[in-house]
Amino acid sequence: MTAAKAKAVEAGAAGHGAEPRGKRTEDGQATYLIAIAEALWEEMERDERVYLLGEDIGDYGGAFKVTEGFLDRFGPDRVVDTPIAEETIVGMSVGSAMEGLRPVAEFQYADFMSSGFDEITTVLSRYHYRSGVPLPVVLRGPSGGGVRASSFHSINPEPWFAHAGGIKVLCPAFPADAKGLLKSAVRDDNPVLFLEHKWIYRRIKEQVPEEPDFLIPIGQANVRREGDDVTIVTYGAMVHKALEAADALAQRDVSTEVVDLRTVYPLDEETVLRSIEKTSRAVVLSESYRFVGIGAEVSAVIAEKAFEHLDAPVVRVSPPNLPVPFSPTLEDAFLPQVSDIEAAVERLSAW
Amino acid sequence: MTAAKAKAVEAGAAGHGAEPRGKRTEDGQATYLIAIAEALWEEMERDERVYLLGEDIGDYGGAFKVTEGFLDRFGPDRVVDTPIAEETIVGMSVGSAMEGLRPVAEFQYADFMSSGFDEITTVLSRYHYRSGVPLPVVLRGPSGGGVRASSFHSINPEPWFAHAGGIKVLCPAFPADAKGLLKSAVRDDNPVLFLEHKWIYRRIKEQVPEEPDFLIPIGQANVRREGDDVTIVTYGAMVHKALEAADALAQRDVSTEVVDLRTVYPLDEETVLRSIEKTSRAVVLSESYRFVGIGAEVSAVIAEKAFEHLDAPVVRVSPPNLPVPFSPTLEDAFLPQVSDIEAAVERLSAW
Amino acid sequence: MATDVKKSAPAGDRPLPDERLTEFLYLLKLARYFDERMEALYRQGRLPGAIYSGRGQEGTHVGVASALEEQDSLFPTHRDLTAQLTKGLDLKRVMAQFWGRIDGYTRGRDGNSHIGDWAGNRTFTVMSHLPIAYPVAVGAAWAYQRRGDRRVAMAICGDGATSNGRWHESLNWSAVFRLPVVWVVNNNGFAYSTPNDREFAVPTIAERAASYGMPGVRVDGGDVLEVYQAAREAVDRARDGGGPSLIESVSLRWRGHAGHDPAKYTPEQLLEEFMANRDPVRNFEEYLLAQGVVTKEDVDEIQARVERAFDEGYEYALASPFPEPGDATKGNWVEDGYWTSEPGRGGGTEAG
Amino acid sequence: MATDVKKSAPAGDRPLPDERLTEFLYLLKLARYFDERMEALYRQGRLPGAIYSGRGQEGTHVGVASALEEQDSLFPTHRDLTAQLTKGLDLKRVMAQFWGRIDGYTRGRDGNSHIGDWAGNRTFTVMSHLPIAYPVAVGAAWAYQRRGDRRVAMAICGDGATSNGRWHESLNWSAVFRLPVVWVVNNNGFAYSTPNDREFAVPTIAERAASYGMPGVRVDGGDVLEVYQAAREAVDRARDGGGPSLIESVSLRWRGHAGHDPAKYTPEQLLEEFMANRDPVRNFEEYLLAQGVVTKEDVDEIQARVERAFDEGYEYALASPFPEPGDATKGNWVEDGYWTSEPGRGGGTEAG
Ligand SMILES: Cc1ncc(C[n+]2csc(CCOP(=O)(O)OP(=O)(O)O)c2C)c(N)n1
Ligand SMILES: Cc1ncc(C[n+]2csc(CCOP(=O)(O)OP(=O)(O)O)c2C)c(N)n1
Ligand SMILES: [Mg+2]
Ligand SMILES: [Mg+2]
Repeated sequence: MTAAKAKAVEAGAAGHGAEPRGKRTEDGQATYLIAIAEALWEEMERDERVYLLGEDIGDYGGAFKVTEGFLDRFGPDRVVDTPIAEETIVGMSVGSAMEGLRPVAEFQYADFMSSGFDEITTVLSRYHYRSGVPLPVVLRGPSGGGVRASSFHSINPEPWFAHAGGIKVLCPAFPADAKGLLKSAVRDDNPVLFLEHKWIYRRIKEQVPEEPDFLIPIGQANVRREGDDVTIVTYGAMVHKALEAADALAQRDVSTEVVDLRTVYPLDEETVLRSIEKTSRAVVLSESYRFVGIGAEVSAVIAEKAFEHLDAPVVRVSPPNLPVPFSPTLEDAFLPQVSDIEAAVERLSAW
Repeated sequence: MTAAKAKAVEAGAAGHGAEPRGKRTEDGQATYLIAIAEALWEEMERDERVYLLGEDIGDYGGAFKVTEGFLDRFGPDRVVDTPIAEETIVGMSVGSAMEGLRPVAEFQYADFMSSGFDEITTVLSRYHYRSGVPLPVVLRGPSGGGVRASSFHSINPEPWFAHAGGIKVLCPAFPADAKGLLKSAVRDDNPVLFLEHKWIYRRIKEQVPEEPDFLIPIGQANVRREGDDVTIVTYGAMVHKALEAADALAQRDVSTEVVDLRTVYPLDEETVLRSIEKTSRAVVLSESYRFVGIGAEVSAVIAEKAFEHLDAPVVRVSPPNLPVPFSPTLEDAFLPQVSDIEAAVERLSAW
Repeated sequence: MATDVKKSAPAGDRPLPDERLTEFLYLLKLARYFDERMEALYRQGRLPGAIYSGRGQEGTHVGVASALEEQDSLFPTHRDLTAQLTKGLDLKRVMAQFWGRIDGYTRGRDGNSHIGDWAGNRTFTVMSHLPIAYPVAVGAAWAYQRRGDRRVAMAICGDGATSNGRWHESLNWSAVFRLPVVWVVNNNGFAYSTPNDREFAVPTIAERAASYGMPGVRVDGGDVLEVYQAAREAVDRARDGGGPSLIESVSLRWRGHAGHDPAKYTPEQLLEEFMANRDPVRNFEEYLLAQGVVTKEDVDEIQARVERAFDEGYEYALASPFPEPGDATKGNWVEDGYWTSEPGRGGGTEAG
Repeated sequence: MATDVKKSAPAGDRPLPDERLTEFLYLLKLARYFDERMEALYRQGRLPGAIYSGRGQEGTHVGVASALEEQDSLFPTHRDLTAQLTKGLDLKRVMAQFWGRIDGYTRGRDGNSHIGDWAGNRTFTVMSHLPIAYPVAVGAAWAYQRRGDRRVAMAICGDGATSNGRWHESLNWSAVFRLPVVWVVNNNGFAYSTPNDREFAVPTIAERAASYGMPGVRVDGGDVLEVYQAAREAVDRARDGGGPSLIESVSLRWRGHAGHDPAKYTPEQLLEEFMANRDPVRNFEEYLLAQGVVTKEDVDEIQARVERAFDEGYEYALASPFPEPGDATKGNWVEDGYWTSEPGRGGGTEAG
């Protein structure tokens, strides 16, 4: 990509969805953004109980243009622009789900999920366990940093919501996984939080199935790259950094396995543990904060259940628990970089 | 305690603070509840910038009677009854701290911190890093279960707030620690979350120092019981269960060390690691949820930094990420019991 | 606060068939008796958990909930058990809930008035956080509107809860979408120990309706018929597409916030005035007697029915087993089938 | 929406000394020029991050912030940079912030209008979440009241932010405590793409003041003096212990929500009408010329000052180094001293 193009894309990724969502390429490749839109479109075509709500998702098509064109096709009863009231966006979702609808609520940024936190963690997450009433609610929104969007447009909230316990949490890294998981989420009878990493939106393209029933099961990790020496367990945008690091490491004869969790809650412990049994070394990589983060959980699981197989410490690579800084020098220092990942893997492979 | 007495105390612990706060015994012993009240009283006497705000803390003295008598002594300018608006309780604390005051906000239950979550994690936690403005704010409230108070009066929110990154999080287990840590919290120039386990309030008594400058430093764990075979790392009410288990285990010649974290963020890794170096075996015990909980972090730290010394897996004992159930049979099954702790320790000591 | 409401004498010609009126009386007396007996058991240490007395507010609760049809939904708070009973909860199962038993509506997972029966009678399972069910009522009402269901959602909260942001978001949103919802505020004078004037700086909550673009009315919670008529009007308007309404029903919380609270902060004279002149149960009983709708004997018979119902509920509750410990982790995900199968009943009856 | 506000002709005899009026003009023209130049740089890909144009709303921003004294505090949102400049932010450091440089007010930690300078001029460092600074303003105002400081807090948010619960909590709380605070709503007709009538179902936001028990007024954001006078009144009242007020200042957001947004949803005719008749900058310039407060030459001179200031700011910003990567983890806890010591300046000027 030329620098100019990069800038444009970066702007796009930072939420400046001026450009339309775009289309599949001739040969059927779709961006993550397109794949997500297709998942929503297909599920709305399939089941008229499914509807969308969120801020500026109708005529405007959403801050990132995910729902561009949806209003024309599905009408204002199924594509609902809402006031800036996140607690009530969640409450509206819960109440309508109790009455048999299947809401998919967009948060303009995942950062603003904190503004609906109480309805998410107190009502949505706990209601079924106490009442037996199913709540087929999907909450979705753009998360993650690396796009120079600073503290309030870069958060990775999955640790907070995975801790809540009553909500499945999905963090796909690839267009096909995003499409298949989102379709599964809409069909799931439980609450699901679907986080779309905005760095990926327009950057990653691949072949994406078009069968209306193409689904990726919730709760299944995926070994993205096979390797023998060290396992990197990760998810979201960091999967791409891990693969980049693995390529570089291969040059230096370090064989790295990359496990993409895809679903962070419930966690696919089995796939993770199977990989560690093979490599005996684990780097746990996340873009979410280190302290009490998803990486802490994965490390704890490995330390408890794969202890016999470990030949080296379980190393976490993750950012400090600080606001995501704006300045490029700071954000680059803050986020795990490919070189950090390589260093961690090499340290373990040398153990 | 007689069964009747137990019931009464349990009611008290469940927030039914009918009984007055009570006084020290002749020989100077104080309950956790009294110790906390003393800390607030002394700090308010010491520094007139310190003030209290919260629901029903004035004339009524607070749901648990922590602030009983404070209104008479310090007046309505320093003991402020607030509307039921947790976002604004936090905002009020932040704004007044920016203007040089030192607010201590009571949440009627720590459960309702989720209702102020956005102001806590977005404003309070992130403001200093972005602006350099100190925010000497203490948020305090009763947390924890085991008192038959069910889902909305039993939560342990420390993992959520420890993850936020800009707030120190304290969870004392003993009256003296509670007093010394709360006094340190009020004197700290950073935001501090102080969680008072309601099961402990009226149950645990001990000698508590009366020197006005008695402080327990934030960020220091404490080895509550020395042992050689297995380390239990824990905090809050579970410390008492751990000590009970350790006594029982001693009968069976298992020597258990109990590390009381006291502060969960920032974590005193050094004290934890020193203990593991000695025992080579770790049980990580928490009342907060297992998945992405404080226990996950402690396990991850041990797995990464004490790997060389470990002779056995790092085992977590903690409840599932579910609403705390009301029925005694369910709550007892939900919460870690002494027998669960003994079993985990024995499993490791036999490793 | 409340005293400024003039007591409107009940309408001469009766607004409802006598059976309905007699049913109101039964519910009012049931609520009162239940409240008194449960408090006694609580004081004796024979009732676990908490109780939030609705005494003095029975007119509000019976009045608003009686305006709903079976298919309408109710979103109450901790204080509104009487409204839930009016909407159709079974007292036996309610009491099993209080004692943490498997036959309670939450299968022992929650206690006291944290109860509901969505499938059975469209009552939302109460949560503590205030007023956390208000935004949920928005969603139910929106579903009715979208499907043209001619159904109505009603949410209740207290005077103190109106200070919370969720209250505003919900009223505002419901007005923007003209949703079929009725917002009820049970103004019982206090939020725990906090009087109205420390919660808001306007004389009434009802007047806030205008700032959302909806009708608002303030009624006397001591007069179940006045409450009922206002609620009926609001429910009918909502059903006919007229959008949301706000009802402030004024009474006094006769007892403490919860069982433990002596409520020393309640001005004695105020309490006496309310108990003497604005007792919704006695007022309505006298009205029905005066109207000749019931005789003294009928009233005694109703009271007897009430006490039988309570005693049966109590027996039923204590005979119901506690949940099985092994079930504690079930029923979080729909797919495990816990809620669609018979629960384990092996928890015994003596636990705790 | 906004069009129903009649344009009130500026007062014949001038409400302020000519220097103040000339200063208003400078600020208005600076805001307009800054807004246009920054947008151009953004389009050329020469400006990182985001820009939230305040064009068309300069009258609101200069008017309300000018009513504050130095010791008063301002709690703005993303859209209110002009108000922050009016309160005293240094354009040079503002621009360094936009380019992520160490000399920006947040030392490169945040970008665009997420800015403030508490120690310097009592402006709160803006956060995105709406309207998250409102509750914080409550706290500052409470501190002034408690100390008898005769200081005032002012918070600004947009029309859309009024739908959020925090808005209600803050207004209600401030009324209960009669706090010295002025609540400003910059009603620019849209919340991103959402028009007023999808955010609330009442004709004006100002009328909501009554439901909190405070005065509310709606003014024409196209007339900086009308805004100033209303703000001045509210600030004086607050300072004198008269409690909070609400000011709704009506204008139109001339540009998109942020730099990327073509704002196709804005009705062309509405935009034309506002640009033609309700341009706060041109209107005020013409007024000052008509009043003989300034001459054509003065205006050109002011414009030249504005352009100089911008060019100096731009140069200063690009010459300022990026923060040192190693400092990324500093300044979270007060005790590490990062904020009380000179920051590292070793980040170079070419990063990103
Ligand atoms: C968000 C939140 N904060 C605090 C509480 C604790 N609390 C429970 S009831 C209550 C008082 C409620 O007063 P009101 O709304 O008037 O209802 P009432 O109890 O009088 O019926 C409080 C503060 C809560 N349940 N939720
Ligand atoms: C709680 C919250 N939800 C969503 C957003 C995303 N967002 C940023 S600005 C904006 C529109 C704000 O409209 P308005 O309040 O009218 O202010 P304006 O931008 O028009 O000045 C939205 C929805 C946010 N910042 N905060
Ligand atoms: Mg009340
Ligand atoms: Mg606006």
